[in-house]
Amino acid sequence: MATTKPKSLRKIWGQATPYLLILPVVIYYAIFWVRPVIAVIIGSFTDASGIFTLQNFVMVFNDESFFPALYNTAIIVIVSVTIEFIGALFLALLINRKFWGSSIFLFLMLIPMALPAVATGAMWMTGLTAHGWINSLLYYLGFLAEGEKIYWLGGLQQNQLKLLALVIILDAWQVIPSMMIILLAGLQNLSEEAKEAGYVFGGNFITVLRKITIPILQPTIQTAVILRLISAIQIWLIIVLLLGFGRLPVLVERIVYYHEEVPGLDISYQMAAGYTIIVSVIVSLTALLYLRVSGAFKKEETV
Amino acid sequence: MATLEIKNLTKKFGRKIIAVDNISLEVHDGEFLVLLGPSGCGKTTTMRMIAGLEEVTDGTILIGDVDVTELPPRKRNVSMVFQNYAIWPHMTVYENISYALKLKHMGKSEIDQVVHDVARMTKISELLERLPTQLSGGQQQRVAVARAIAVSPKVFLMDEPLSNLDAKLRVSMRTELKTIHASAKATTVFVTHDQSEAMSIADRIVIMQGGKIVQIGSPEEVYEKSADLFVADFIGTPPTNFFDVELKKTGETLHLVHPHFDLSLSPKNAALLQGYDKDRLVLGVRPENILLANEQAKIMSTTVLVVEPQGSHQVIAFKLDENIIKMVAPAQPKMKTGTTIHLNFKQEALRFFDPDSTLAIGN
Amino acid sequence: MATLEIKNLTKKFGRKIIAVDNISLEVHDGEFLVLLGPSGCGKTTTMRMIAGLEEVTDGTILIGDVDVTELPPRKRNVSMVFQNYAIWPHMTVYENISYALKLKHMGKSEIDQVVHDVARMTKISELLERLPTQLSGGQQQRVAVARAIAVSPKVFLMDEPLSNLDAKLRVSMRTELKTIHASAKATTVFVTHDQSEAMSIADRIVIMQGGKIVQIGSPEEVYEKSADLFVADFIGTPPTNFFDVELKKTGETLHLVHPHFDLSLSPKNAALLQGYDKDRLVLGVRPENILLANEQAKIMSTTVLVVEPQGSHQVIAFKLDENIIKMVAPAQPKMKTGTTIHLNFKQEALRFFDPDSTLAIGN
Amino acid sequence: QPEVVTKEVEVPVEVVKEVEIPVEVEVEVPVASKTLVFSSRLFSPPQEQEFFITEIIKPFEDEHGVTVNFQIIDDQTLLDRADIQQSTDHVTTDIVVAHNSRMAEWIDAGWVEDLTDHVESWDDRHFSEAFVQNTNKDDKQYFLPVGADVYLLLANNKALPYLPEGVDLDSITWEEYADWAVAVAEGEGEGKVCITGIPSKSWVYMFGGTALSFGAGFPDANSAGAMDAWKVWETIGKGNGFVPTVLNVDSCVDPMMREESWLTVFHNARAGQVFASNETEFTLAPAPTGPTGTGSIAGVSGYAIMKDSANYDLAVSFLEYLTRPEIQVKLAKGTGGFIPPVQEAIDYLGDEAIDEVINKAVLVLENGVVSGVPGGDYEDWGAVKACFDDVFADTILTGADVTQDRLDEAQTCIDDLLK
Amino acid sequence: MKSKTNKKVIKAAKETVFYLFLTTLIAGMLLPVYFIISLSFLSTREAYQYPLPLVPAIKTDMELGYGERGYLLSVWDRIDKEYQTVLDTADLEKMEYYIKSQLGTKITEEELLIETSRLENSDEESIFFTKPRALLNNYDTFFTVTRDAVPALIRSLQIAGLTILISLSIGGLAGYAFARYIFRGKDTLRFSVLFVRMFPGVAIALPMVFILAEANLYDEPLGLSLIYSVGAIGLTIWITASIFMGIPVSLEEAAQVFGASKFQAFMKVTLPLALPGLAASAMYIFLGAWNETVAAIILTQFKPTFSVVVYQTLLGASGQVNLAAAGGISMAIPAIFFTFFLRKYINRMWGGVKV
Ligand SMILES: Nc1ncnc2c1ncn2[C@@H]1O[C@H](COP(=O)(O)OP(=O)(O)OP(=O)(O)O)[C@@H](O)[C@H]1O
Ligand SMILES: Nc1ncnc2c1ncn2[C@@H]1O[C@H](COP(=O)(O)OP(=O)(O)OP(=O)(O)O)[C@@H](O)[C@H]1O
Ligand SMILES: [Mg+2]
Ligand SMILES: [Mg+2]
Repeated sequence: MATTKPKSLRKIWGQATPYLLILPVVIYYAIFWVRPVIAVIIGSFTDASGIFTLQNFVMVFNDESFFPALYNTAIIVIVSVTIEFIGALFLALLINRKFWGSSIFLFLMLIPMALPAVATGAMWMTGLTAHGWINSLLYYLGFLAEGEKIYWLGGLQQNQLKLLALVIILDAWQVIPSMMIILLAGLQNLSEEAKEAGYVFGGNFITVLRKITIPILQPTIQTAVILRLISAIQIWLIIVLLLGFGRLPVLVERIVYYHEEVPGLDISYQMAAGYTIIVSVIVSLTALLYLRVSGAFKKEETV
Repeated sequence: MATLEIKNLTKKFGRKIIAVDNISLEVHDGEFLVLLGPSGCGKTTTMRMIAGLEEVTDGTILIGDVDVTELPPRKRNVSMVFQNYAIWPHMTVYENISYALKLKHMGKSEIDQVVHDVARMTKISELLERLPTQLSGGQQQRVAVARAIAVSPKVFLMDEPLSNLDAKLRVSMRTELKTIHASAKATTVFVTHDQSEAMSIADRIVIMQGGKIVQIGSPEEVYEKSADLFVADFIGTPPTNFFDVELKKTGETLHLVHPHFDLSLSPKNAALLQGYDKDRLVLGVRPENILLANEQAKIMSTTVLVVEPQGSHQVIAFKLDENIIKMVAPAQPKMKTGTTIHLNFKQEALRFFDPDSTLAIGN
Repeated sequence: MATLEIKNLTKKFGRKIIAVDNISLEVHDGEFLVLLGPSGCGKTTTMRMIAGLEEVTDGTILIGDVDVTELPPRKRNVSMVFQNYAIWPHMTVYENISYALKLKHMGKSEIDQVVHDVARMTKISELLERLPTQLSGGQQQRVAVARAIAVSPKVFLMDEPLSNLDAKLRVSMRTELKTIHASAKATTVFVTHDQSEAMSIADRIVIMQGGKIVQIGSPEEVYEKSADLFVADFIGTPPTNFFDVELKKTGETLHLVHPHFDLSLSPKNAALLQGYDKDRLVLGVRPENILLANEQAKIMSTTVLVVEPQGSHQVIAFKLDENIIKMVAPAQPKMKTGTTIHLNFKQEALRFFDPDSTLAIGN
Repeated sequence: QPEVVTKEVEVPVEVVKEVEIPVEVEVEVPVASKTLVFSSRLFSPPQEQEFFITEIIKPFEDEHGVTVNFQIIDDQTLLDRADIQQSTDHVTTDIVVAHNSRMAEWIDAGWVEDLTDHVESWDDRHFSEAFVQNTNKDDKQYFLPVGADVYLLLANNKALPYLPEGVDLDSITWEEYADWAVAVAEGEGEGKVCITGIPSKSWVYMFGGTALSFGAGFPDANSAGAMDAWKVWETIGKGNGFVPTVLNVDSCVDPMMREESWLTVFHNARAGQVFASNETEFTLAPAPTGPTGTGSIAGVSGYAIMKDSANYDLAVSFLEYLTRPEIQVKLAKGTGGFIPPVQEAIDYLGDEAIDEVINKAVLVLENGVVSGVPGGDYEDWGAVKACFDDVFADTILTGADVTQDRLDEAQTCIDDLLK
Repeated sequence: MKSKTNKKVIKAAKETVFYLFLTTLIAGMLLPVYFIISLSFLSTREAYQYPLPLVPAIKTDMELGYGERGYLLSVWDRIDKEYQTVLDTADLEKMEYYIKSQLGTKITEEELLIETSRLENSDEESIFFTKPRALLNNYDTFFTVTRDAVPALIRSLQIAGLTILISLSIGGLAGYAFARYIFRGKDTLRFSVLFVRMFPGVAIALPMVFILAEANLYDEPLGLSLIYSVGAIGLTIWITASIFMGIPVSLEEAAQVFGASKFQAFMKVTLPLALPGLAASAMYIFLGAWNETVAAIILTQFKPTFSVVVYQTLLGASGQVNLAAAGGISMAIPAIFFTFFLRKYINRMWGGVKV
């Protein structure tokens, strides 16, 4: 059939449909997002007088906070995503057992997610200070003797690891629920029989979890982790809320620092732009790397 | 291999739902037992209790004389083919089969040996490196079977392993399963709601209804000597035709009187009904026992409603009042809708049921 | 009601996959046509093109002489029963049935009338207020059918509507569908991969393979005069048994020689092979055409491998070298594994195929 | 429909343009619905907000038949908001209250009106010199000072027993304060001095006050006087005098109230707030003195009218109202104890506890060495603060010596930021 | 049947342990929340005590005696178990204010007058009296100070609603495309959508706000929803895509065959079925919009959101953590309500997740 019929209108419409459906998003981003982003990108490659330069990045790399910020960010990302994943998976597995009251349990577990920053801020500030409720509670429970205190936010000694641990825990507390939701949905789609087969063929709880549940849940886990990864790299608010600027530098905190703390310097805008670009590049690379390592692309190809 | 014994097994879900109601049962060593019954009758629940996937409300399960009632699945030495196979989608066929063996700390080379053996037996040797998504339904099914036989279990459980297959594949898989069983001689419990499947592969059939066992027997027994109306209706396609008839005695002969026919019973049949004192009963006649007759031998005449040619035979449906009656006739001569036919019953194969208790009379 | 005509229909997915390959077909007014073929042969794709759910790569579709190839589904005046029913789960049965009618701006009372009519026809009158989740599989299926007939379409499409039902229900639904068709006389295209289903309900069967039509004919035609090896194998359970034989002439008689038998052909059969000049052919014998014979009439002897009692008959399998051959025998006498049996073929029913082209010889 | 009305009033140009509905505008705009938007960084504590609204704004509203929309916003956001409003010509804010360290940004951007003429026409009030210099530029008055703050010493009475022999709290020197702090630390086993430190970047002011007491300028890091000031804090640091949570203290109010810390030198309004929470538990005194007197950084905020404000005249009369001496006093007393920056206001002070706070502050103001915040001279005042914070963090906090080299380095850091 | 009862006992024990474990877990997770709630009911004085009281007091025991400046007011301290002097004043108005603001207890000047005269008339050095605590005092203060709290709350709901609408409609369309169509560049596009989230939002918050102001959306609820939607759309696309993947295409096709246009089929069939999942994803969007302050504070003047008025009230609330707590809780309650009502749809949100 060599006769090439003219493509019917219906056919053309049919092929254009997905693009038309995506068009609003593209337009929306074009209006609200692309312009400022381009401005930042341009800003990162020009000096104050608008001439092309790579100096901004050199400045960022020479910034004494850059490498600490990078390391801290890396630690936060690796540890917090791991902890949050384990915590979320644990809770999801628990709720998935569908015990009596599981729906209300689920709701209670979601509460941290719903709290506004005002509430969490007040909560941790009043909790973590030397005369705060955490120490009070420990005192009532007998873990602290009278006059004894724990300086949660690190007393005079600047112990970065301790602060990192604290930030990670507090962040996990608030973030685990949203990760749990994704994993829970995945678990509920998982065939019960696959697990049961695991038990019948000799598995105990742990082997079935490791060899069957988690591998099958892989796509869901990927979604959960990738979303979390992206936001973990961008943690800053809780840090600034608890510790102020500069005490525990992380990448995005640096951007905010140049935007809000020292906006007047010649180099402020360039530094912020430089950091911004670096962060985006790091996030994208990490995300891509994760997707590649976890095999998401491979699957896409075979399906 | 071992025997499997179930004693007074009961399973309740919550307070009200009694899924399995006090059943007892013995499966002999190497036997192929089929649990058959309509949807929801408790087959899967029974099987899951045997596997240890469902807690027992009451009763005992013995495998090879060991009480396993309280043991977790992995300690029962059973294996199972799940209804939808439950092949692990993230593992290759090889990994699927070897999972259980690894958990038994079997050596690498030994595992390899076993996997290849069962793969050969189930004809999936060339598929070992594939992922389940790359397999057709029938192939998946064979993987599930391979995985189950690889562990050489004491008891082999299969929960409707064929129900997802298309008609043709189902029939051929049936034969294959039977062949595998014949060579492995594993004590097997096979669940199905397809009576023709049950008939064709069972050593013995257990028919369940509403959580209870209605009849246990060989395929021929349950087909020819169905214990009650339910079994008679459930077993056989098309099912048994039932006629409400009146029992009349004219001299020495017993008559079954129906608006459309009046059948005088053979002495053998009449003997069966001795001792039955009600004046109504239900007559059961299997489709192949309704015979095309000539004018003289007929007990009734009717017109053909629908004909379903089946190649080797044809199913003829006709109506008596509101009831559709089906009979099986040889493929030739071909029948047409509207044709008048004359019929008779095969006396040796008639079955009688008590309309109140629904039980067969004179068994 | 209307005729449906398909001319040179082709469907490609991407560049490589040709799902439907240049098929042409005419469905008469009021006819019940079945599309039959193995999984993946293009049945669903064909049906979806008729419904307008899939774009046509090439070819034309006419419904009642109107070219609908480019029309959207809603303008084609067809209705469809989907494989998984596709009943809208958020609407009651009543709403499901009436939705299409509302879209046609039918009046309230008229809609009510129609819904109750079709509900009566499909025996779901008491279910009208239920939601689909509260229905059993069989009931859902009837809702899907009711919804499809309510719109009085010109063409009625059914894509494996019975494949999700259990064996027993499937058989009874078959009869019901056929009855509904008989009374509604809608032009119907019915897709299935279950050959026995096809046989029992079709006016004509279209057998597809690999996107092409292999044979079109009445159930008896495709069963008895299968056009090629594929059809002969696909139609009938158990399928046709095939024997590679050598064609020899001894005097006037033609012989078919096989390692296990030597069959001299009847003149009628010999006549069929006139003009066939190769010396090998494939002999096809349906299971019911392998006959138990006495010592004298036998052409070969063998021992029984497996017996599958089927109530009304029994299927006997035996082995010739590596091939399993199945035959259907009357239920009595019962056969046992290992028994020696003597066999003969029914001459009138033999089929011959060209091993190279796979086509039937002498048709 | 007050919403419709307000809009049209504020953007009079639009009203003119919309010829179709001029009548409606005329008819539907009752004078009462004029709204003056007053955005302030000052008076943020809730009880002060409450006071400002009910006691200060209310009478004005009643008198003029207008509405004053009072909003609390921090300096940076206020600037961001002004930026938006100015650059998109949607000026809806009428009056802003900014901190003096940020005033230069407002003036330089040209976002506030020159109010010199009005100020000169009001002859019943004179702004204290110490504040005028900060709110001025090129001899033009853009900001009218309000809510001035100087340092007071606030002590929890539990610290009093440690006060070195013979020290008079009302004339305590910085050295004595340092010794006191160390004594408390030794006695209690942990430091009790609170300073507003790293998180809010206020160390520069604390240190600035000390340095002024020793004759240094502000912001000096390495002059001789400054060195002396560093030594005071070095003593406290080495004696572990700081409360261990010092790095997290955003405002000393909370730790003082929680009794985590016992001693602090603190801006008077906040000191007053803590004092008021339990007058019997706290003692207030003027800030410690040095050779040149009691040094103090005068924190002050200022009212200004946004450029292109639609309610300019109303805004002017509101500012006139707010700067009246009696209102300034009422305001100062009702809001924790700021110093009224109008000289005439001092006369209106009484002799209640709150007056005592203000009086002590005024004492500091009058007798002390006071400096404003020369934020406008530097590229970024935040960066200047950071220069000081860094020294604090790596010497005093770690217990290390403050060396001249380190200070010279800091001074370079500061000077580099000079415009 | 000894073993049977045994089994029951074991089962009951197992369940008890399980629920004990759950309770511990919930207690652990929600302990901070408990404290912030408890804090919001404490009086200022109690809120700054150490150790912090575990539950709010329900009454205030006070002692009135003579002091240097006038009357000496002391309060019973639950921790130290003694009366502690807090105020020395002759000014009853001041005392009344003190008791309200610091002790979270309401007493009128008249009542104080009665107590003082009781003191004057007795020969004791001091007298004692007890008043119930005004437990909601902080909330009371909060809503008094927070101007236009109710209109702001309504506006916030409106903005959150608009944001949900915009994100779900725009994002939902794209999600639908990703779920239902195969087209060139699909994976790249899907990843790009995520890239929007990868670019630090803080860096472009202000420029985005400028764009809106230029578009005449300054001080308009719609403007804010448009800004919030930028962040929300990316995630919405992913969520809705997985929701739509979970709804069989054949349902839509059935509608088409039975006479509906593609659009009708979507509206009548797919949308109602997706609704629970969409509602759950609306929760994420709601939380984001509800809690956002940074853009809102710059972009509003006459029409602030609830988060803005809360921010304005609490900006200077040092020394009043209990008030801040009350503010935080007030803000959290609508969000928690929203979560509560949508909890059972939550597992419908990530239908067929696939990266
Ligand atoms: N987890 C459960 N909770 C409550 N009831 C259940 C549960 N599992 C099964 N049942 C009920 O127990 C009865 C028996 O179910 P079972 O699954 O054993 O039936 P079945 O014979 O396997 O049916 P099918 O042929 O449909 O698979 C049914 O009425 C079913 O509804
Ligand atoms: N959307 C599609 N994209 C690509 N290939 C497709 C698509 N739909 C069907 N095919 C391919 O087209 C061929 C015919 O498919 P179709 O669904 O028509 O088969 P079928 O005869 O209905 O099979 P079954 O009995 O399994 O339903 C198959 O090879 C299938 O893989
Ligand atoms: Mg079952
Ligand atoms: Mg199909």
